[in-house]
Order: sequence, then structure tokens, then C-alpha cells
Amino acid sequence: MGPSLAPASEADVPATGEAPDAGTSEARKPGFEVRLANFTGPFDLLLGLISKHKMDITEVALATVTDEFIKYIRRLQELGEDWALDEASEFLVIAATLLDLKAARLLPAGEVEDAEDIALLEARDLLFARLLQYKAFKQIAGILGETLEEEARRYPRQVALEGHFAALLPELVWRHTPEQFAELAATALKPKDAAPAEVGLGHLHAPPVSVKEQAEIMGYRLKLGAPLSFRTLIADAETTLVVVARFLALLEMFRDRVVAFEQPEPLAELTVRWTGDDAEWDSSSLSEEYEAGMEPNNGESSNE
Amino acid sequence: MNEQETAQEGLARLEGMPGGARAALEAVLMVIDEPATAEELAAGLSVTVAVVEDLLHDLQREYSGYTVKAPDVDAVGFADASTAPRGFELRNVAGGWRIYSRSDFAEIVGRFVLEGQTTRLTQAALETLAVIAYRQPVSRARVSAIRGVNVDSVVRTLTQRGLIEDSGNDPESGAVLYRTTSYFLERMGIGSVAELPQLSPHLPGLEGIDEYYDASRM
Amino acid sequence: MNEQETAQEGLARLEGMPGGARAALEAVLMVIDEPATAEELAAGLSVTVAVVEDLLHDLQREYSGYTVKAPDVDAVGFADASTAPRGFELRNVAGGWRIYSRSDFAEIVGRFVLEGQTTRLTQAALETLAVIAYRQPVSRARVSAIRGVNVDSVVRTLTQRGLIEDSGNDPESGAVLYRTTSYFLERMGIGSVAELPQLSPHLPGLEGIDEYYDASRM
Repeated sequence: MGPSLAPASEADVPATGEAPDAGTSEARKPGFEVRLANFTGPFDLLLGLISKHKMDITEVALATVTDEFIKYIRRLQELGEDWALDEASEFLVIAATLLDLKAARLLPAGEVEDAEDIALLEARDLLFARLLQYKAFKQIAGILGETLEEEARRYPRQVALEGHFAALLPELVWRHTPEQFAELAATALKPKDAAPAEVGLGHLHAPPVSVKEQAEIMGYRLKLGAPLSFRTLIADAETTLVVVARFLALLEMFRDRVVAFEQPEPLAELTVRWTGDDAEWDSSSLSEEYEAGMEPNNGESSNE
Repeated sequence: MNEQETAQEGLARLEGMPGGARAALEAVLMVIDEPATAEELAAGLSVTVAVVEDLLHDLQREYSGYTVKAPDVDAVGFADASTAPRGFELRNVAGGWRIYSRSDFAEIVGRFVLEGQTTRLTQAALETLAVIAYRQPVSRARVSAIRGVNVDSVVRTLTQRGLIEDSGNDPESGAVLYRTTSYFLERMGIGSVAELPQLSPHLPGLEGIDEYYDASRM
Repeated sequence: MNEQETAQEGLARLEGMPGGARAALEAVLMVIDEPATAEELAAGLSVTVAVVEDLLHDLQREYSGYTVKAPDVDAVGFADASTAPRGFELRNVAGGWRIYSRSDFAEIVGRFVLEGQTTRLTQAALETLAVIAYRQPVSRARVSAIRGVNVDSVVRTLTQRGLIEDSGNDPESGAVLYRTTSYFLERMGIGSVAELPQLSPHLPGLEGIDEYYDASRM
């Protein structure tokens, strides 16, 4: 998708619409398009700009590129594109470095004494190094792409095992009850923690923990029969809040007379045993009083 | 008429390739998993069924050399070169053609297959099976999206173990859909998949899960 | 000693079968569904690795006839029979041997094998894959710094495609490190990452890049 831009006021159209790897060079018309997909990142854009001007990227003459780069960023701003924060900030970092470079160029040659000047030159070298490195990987990516495509023309033989061989396979050992299997499914189906696409705020607010849910989890485990220590029951608790919720839940369950506690002496291991004879017990009998307390923001959890 | 011409052109084109039409047919036979009929093969190669049948019988004879005793190779006497039999054979089973390992080597192949086989499913296999059991019928791509890893080889293992099976193709994407088998139910000790425990008690907040995956579906 | 005898006996027994050891090896190659190493094949056939390697190279040459130009078949000049290439080839990839259809017939075979047809990777995915391949094991943050963009979703896609995998955590930062998989090697048709093209010709005069990089590492 190419967001269309208003006709360019400047005579020199930004390079972005006609960068070497743009594929389809845009026909000249009043409006032109910036195809964001043409560039896979700021380095890519920068390389595009540099090669458009047929410059050696080790040359210092980056002023033109700097101008165009900044112009490009402005256009993106005008578009109001919902750029991912980190991507936009990467652009800013590079734009700032480019500005520094531009400033560095204005310094009289051979008079680099100031620590600040040196820092600028180092920043320039660093940017060059990173650009060169990126360029190398971009070329390698091209080679990988060609190889993968060429290799995809060969199909491996990978046929199902012939019936009489499959029959030789040893019988599987299967020890999962339907309940254990369901637990496995629940784990597998749970959305994997998506990699943060934005700055995480999770550390600012503890995620809500429901006593009722924790009661359900423990009820399920205890109903399997064997007495479990409290230590075992909280072994998978990710936060203290979950531990607290489970403890409160156990107290509730004790009040409902579905669990019994055993502790030989103070601070010794606390063992919890399922005593409810009603297999149909569920957490709905739990009082609601903790729910409000433990779930201050009773809204959607930040799962998605 | 027209079709005849196309088939002739097709044959001419194949013969221009290294190894000719015979090699082209071999290439297909080597990698197909399900037996293919002469008609399907002819259509894929753009030649006539008669040509494909000739080629199939040639290959069958060639693979079997002179010493073959397989009952289905009735034309073995016509083999025109004295070659040793290969380790594989081309068999016509229930109307379809496929390459199999030669039965003379069943013992060796069987030993190789058994080597390193375990009697337990790996955690990856169990989780994949669980996803398929609760989301069936489901494509590999979707299971892969849910698990976040490539599941191709695990799906093959589960199929081989008879726990899951092909249940047709997705009408939209054409991808193969998988479902659990009656052997799976047997091993689980339940009568039908409806008897699998509900997931909700174990997974608070799963209401929106299907939309979540559909949204991120590739 | 004892083992040597067993291997000799094994070879003698195989040679007594129709087609000999060569055919036995072929039979095993017919049932493997991922590359098998010479060691695995030797164990399955009860012969020495050296014998299996000779047989593998013989078969490779034989399948390729005279016309082969594959760079990995260096001994093709020694093929002792003037045969047309077969429709399939035996290749040594990702450290193991496996049979593939010959690439000349890709178009025809593709009509029969729908699955496994993988969609092409995007430029972003290829670049990310390249960085991971050359810098492995490597964290997302580092790949991201090299490419100058966030690579989270691309890394997820590559993991799902089975091309890269989690290889543990960085002892210092605790960040997940990624590496390429053997499936990646298979798809690239190479034996190990050491066979990837050299990066240095593409990186003129950048000896110190890694230090630069570590200094600016996030």
C-alpha cells in the first residue's frame, strides 16, 4: 500500500520514489507515491539514497543525502503514518547522526582538536561501519534468496513409511489421562507472549490475578487425588501476587470444606489434601470479596 | 485432435530435457507420497496415457533387472538390458503407481527404521497432538502458527504413529487438514473427541483465542 | 577386530542379495524422510562407513549420468558407464544423504507436490536470516541493531518456518539467542554454515566492525 503524497512543492523530487531497488519507477505525475515497502529500514533507505547519488559511502560528502533523508522523514511525518515507535526513533537517530556529520563537514580540515569534533568524527565512522555492514548483509541476503529459490526446485523424497515398516514400530507408551492431555493443550494453545512491539508498561502495574481462577487451578490439581504441599502448588507461580492469590484461594476452599491442611509444626511444610466429596465443586461458590481487591482494573488483561 | 498435438509437443519438450521423458516421470515418482494413476501422471507430464504407460512399464522392468520374481512384473522377459535390480521397485497398487523399497531388503530396511525409535512421544509431538485434537480439522500452517515453530516433521511422526490422519483439504487454501484417529481415542480411553475435557477451566481468558489466531493467521 | 569382521560379514551378506550392497543402500534411501548420515546408513546396513561412502558416491555419480554439472560431484569423470541422468539425484546436505528430484523437472514435479511449496521470503526476512546465519547465536536486539529496524515479527516468521530456532539465553543479558536450523541447511543445499559464502568480500576494510558493534550494543 502506498500512501499518496500531495504534489511535491520542491522541484527535486525525493529519491525515495525512484530509488534503485524501487522496482517500479513511478511514472511522473502530479502526485507521487512513497512505497514504504521498498525499504526495509533506515539503513536500507540511506543506502538507496547514497547509491542514487553514486557516492562511495566512505566519502564524507553526505550533505545531499542528509538533506534528502530529512526531507523523506518530513514527508512521512506529514503522512501521519502510524509508524512503530522504535522504527521512527531509529530514523531519528540516523537523522541526528547525519546532521552531526553535516556539521562535522563544516569544520576546517586538519583542525580537529576539540573532543566534540573527535566525537563527531567517531560517530561518522561508526555510522559508516554500520552502513557498510548492513550493505554486506543486504548483498548476502540476495545470495541467500537466489540459493533458496534454486534449491526449492529440488523436491526431497519424503514419503510415508510403507505400511509393513510402520507396523514394526514399537507400541507407544501413553500415560496421559484426558485431563493431563487437556492441560497440555491449554498450555500449547495459550498465545505465546508476543514480542513487545511497543514499550512495555507491564512493570508499572502488576497484572490482575483472580483468586477464583487460582482456586480453579488448584482445585483441578488437588482433585487428581494426591495430597500436595503448598510449595508444590505455588511452584509455577510467576509472581508473588499469584502466590498470595493461591493462598487466599486455599483459605476460601478450606471454608468451603473441600480441602484440609496438615502442618506438623509451625513453619513446617504445609500439605493440602482434597476432602470434598462433591466432585462438582467449582469456584463459583467462592465469595466475591477478594475479586474486587485483587483485580483493581477488572478489564481486559494485556494479552493481546 | 488438438489435445493430441499438445501431447506430442509435450513429449518432444520432455525428450529435450536431460534424461528425457523417462527421467521426468522418475522425478515425479520419486517424490510423490500417494500412488498416482497413469492418467494423473500423463496429465502432469502433458503426454498421452499410452506414452506414460509405456514409460512406466519400461521403468518397472529396468528397476527390476533380470533377477526379479515379483508377480506383477509380467513383462520382465522383455527387458532389453542386462542390469542388476535396483533397491527400489515401481509398483502398481490399486491403480496407482509409486516407488517402494524392494521387498528383498525388507529386513535391512526394517532394522534401519527401528534404529533409534523411541516408545515415547516427545514434548513437541505431544503439544502438537494436543493442538490438533482441540482444533481439528486443522492445517499444518495453523498448528505451526499456534505453536510458533515448524511442525512438519512432528506431524509426519504423528501420522506415522497413526494418531492423526489426513481429513481432506481446506476448501479455501487447499492445505491438507488433519484430525485425530480412532487409535488416538483408544489410547486416550475415550469414545469420541467430544469427551475430551473442556479447556476453559485450565485456561482462564481463552474466549478470544480463536479470533486471536485467525487474525495472526498466515 | 570383531567389529571389522562383522562389517565384512555384513558386506558379504549384502553382496549375496539381488543388486548387492548398492541396492540395499538404495532400499534404505527410499524410506528415509530426512537426511541420513553415512554413519547411520552404515549402522543400518552393518557395513563400515568407508564402504557406505564409496557406495553413496557411486550412486550419486550413477544417478547423474555424464551430463551432471553439480559442483559437489567432483569425481564424475570416473563414472564408468555412459548412462543418461536419472530423474532424481542423491545429495549430501545438512550433514546427511537424501534423494531429491532433479531440478530440471521442478515445474513438472511441482504440479504433483503442492505441499512443501514454500512462499518466497520477503526482503526483510532474507536480510534477517542472513544476519542470524552469520552472527549466530545472536539476539534479536543485535540483529535489530544491524538492520536498523525492529525484527521481532520477522524473527517469529522465520521461527515458524523452521529456518531459525531458539538456542538458549545470553548468559549476560538473558536475551534469547537465535541460530539457524538444519532445515535451513537443507533448504540451502549445504552441509554446514561454514559453507555459506564468505562475508568478507562484501565487507571491505571492516576488520574492527565487531568491536564497533559491541560498543554500541544494546
